[in-house]
Amino acid sequence: MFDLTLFFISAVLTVIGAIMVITTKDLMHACIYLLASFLGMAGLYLTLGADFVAAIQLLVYVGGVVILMVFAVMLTGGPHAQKQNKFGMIKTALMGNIRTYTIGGLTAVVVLLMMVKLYISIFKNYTAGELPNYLPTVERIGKSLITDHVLAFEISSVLLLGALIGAAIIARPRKNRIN
Amino acid sequence: MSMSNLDIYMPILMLLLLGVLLVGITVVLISKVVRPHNPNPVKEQAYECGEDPVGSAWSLFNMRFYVTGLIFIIFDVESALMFPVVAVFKSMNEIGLGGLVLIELIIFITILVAGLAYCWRKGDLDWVKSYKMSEDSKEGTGIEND
Amino acid sequence: MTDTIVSYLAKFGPFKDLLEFLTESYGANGPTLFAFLIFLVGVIIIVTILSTIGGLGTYAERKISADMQLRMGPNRVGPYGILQFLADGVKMLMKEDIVPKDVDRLLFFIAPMLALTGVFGTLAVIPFSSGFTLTDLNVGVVYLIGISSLVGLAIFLGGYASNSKWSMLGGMRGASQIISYEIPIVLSILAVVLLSGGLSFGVITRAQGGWPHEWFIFHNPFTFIGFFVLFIGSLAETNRAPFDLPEAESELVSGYHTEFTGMRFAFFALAEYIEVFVVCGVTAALFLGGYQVPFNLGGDTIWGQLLQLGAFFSKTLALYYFVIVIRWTLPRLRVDQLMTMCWKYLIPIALFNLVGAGVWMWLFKGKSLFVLLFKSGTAAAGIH
Amino acid sequence: MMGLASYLIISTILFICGVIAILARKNIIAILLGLELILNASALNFVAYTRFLNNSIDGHIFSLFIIVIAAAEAAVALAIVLRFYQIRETVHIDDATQLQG
Repeated sequence: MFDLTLFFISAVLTVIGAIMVITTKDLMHACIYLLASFLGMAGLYLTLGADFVAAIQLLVYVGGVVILMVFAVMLTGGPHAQKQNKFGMIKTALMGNIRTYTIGGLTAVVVLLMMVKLYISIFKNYTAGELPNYLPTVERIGKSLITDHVLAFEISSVLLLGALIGAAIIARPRKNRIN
Repeated sequence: MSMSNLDIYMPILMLLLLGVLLVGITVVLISKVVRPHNPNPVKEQAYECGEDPVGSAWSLFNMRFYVTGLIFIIFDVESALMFPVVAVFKSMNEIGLGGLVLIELIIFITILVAGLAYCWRKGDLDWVKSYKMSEDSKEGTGIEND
Repeated sequence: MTDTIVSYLAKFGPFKDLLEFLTESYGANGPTLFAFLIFLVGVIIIVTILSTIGGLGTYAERKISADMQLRMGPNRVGPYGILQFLADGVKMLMKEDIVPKDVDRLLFFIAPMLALTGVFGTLAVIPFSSGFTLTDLNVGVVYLIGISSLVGLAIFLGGYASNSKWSMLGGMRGASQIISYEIPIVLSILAVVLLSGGLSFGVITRAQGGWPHEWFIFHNPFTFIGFFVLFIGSLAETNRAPFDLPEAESELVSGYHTEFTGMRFAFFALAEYIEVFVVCGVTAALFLGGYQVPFNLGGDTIWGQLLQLGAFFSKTLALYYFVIVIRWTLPRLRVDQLMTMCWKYLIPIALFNLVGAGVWMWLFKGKSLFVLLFKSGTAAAGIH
Repeated sequence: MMGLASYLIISTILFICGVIAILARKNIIAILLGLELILNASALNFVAYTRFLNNSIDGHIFSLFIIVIAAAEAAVALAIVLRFYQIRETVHIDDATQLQG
């Protein structure tokens, strides 16, 4: 009974958060709705029995990426950055021009077709077998990270090193530029 | 309540909702009922030690706040990856594989310590930028304060 | 397996009959309803107790700072001024809620909510005693760090939403201080998880014994240093003592919560004082043997649980007292000293501790310093 | 109700929101927000399939690495955006036409 309520609350939080991210004008509000969507995602991971992935989602996304986004919004002229570009063209968030709408429409049609095909196959031949009950996943993740996926584990540290050095060089305050 | 269903997460949801409702109700409802409400323009200006506020607050910001956040997220992600490996270390040690896990952990940490050393050497960590460090400062060291 | 307060209480008489009655009348939903009732009562009790502890924290701080400066603290309201925090609470309730003009109304409302929700979220996992932990999650430690990082975001939003340069600066400094001090905290927690072999608070506390020499603080020299790194980091995480620059009264006009009046400010202050208790509780649980009682008197009986509760609260309140005393002894750090200390001192030390704990664990099969000395001692004594 | 289809529907909605955010928003940082939504949607699918089809742990590990790499990518992308703002004084996507050729 409770898993239904947890699923419902998390799903509503995620979907409403995602929709509000694209409809709100103020950028800072968009970051906060993104935070709500990430919290909902952590709840969805819990209902899927992935307790460690939910905790990591909380740790990395809620504790890191959202704060970085908020800092970046502040660094680029605040949430009310000018709506029009250098050439004085005023563009509200959703208006866009005809080109945007055609692309949006085409994408929507393609995605819808794919979705319909996907769901037909799922509804037709997917019989929910006996679902595995919720087991703690940390030991299994830890063991397989060390034994099967050790290469991915080590390469991700090299990737993080590259990201750190690259971003540090790019984002380093320079003397003769405004910062 | 064994882990067979999701009831163990019930108090978390209750506490989070309680936090939201507590603030929501007290700030919105009780303030309508109990509080005096006589807005006047002077009272509603931002507090600036007496003078009237000048300029909007959203203009000043500094790059080093972002560099701190950047290095934070890389190390946050590193510790997120290390949590499962460290949690399994003791049981692997009992079956004799402790050395293997230790070597993997040390490789992982040294690669990222190299990143930290680079940022340290290039002056990203110090708060008061001394510009002799960054490559494109031609004339002498201009210490740019916070 | 994850045991919670519900599985503990279900072992006792009256609750067992309630459980049977509910399962008969509601069938499959019975245990869930039973768990819901127990959790609801548990949540309400823990929130009220922690709020009063938060309130008493303000009272204790004013009283301790008073007699450290040879003056009388609050002594008007109630015996020895003990009800001062209730008086403050009522005053906050009655004060007008001024919202400055062209302020971001949504974030002005959400910032205190995020701060309080972040702190309340951590209460679910704090190990008060083996039975009374609300829910001993299998990923308790990672969940706690993730949820408590909401407070850093709330501080930034508080500073940003109030549209004044001072609180903006205070909010930015507060957020960057909190996120940069989160790394030494996470690394020293990793060292403890490495020694105890599990991410849940129950496993970590059970890995330590009741006697001080069985605690993780004296387990080996690396965790000894790790304790101080965690303590310093948690001081900075809650904007306390030498690290309280974001709300520095003298410079930033009490930083990010300048424009918050009335109950909004009360929630920020309540969240801060509860978070100091939570952080001291986590430090006690990780390094000082949490609810472990010597002579393993603690057990499943009610008296055992109360003893464990007493042990946990005494260790946590001792740390709480130490945090308050530090506030009135150490001067405030400058911004660059604060950041340099974190990035150039605490993080390298914490990384060194983590690798050191791994090597110690591998070399001595996880045995603590005293076990090694004691065993070699008896072996030597045995030879004579 | 909590079947595989409902999780797929949620991740599709997230994916669509991400695509709309990338296409319709004019601020580069809003585009990065949409990108994070898309990455989240894919991570959700991996965990959903792990639960409903085979119970192997690889689904969790894959979404763990998606989260790790998405965070590193967000850090680098925001550094580039900040440098672009310093040079061009604007974060409006229409001004980033230097490489149009």
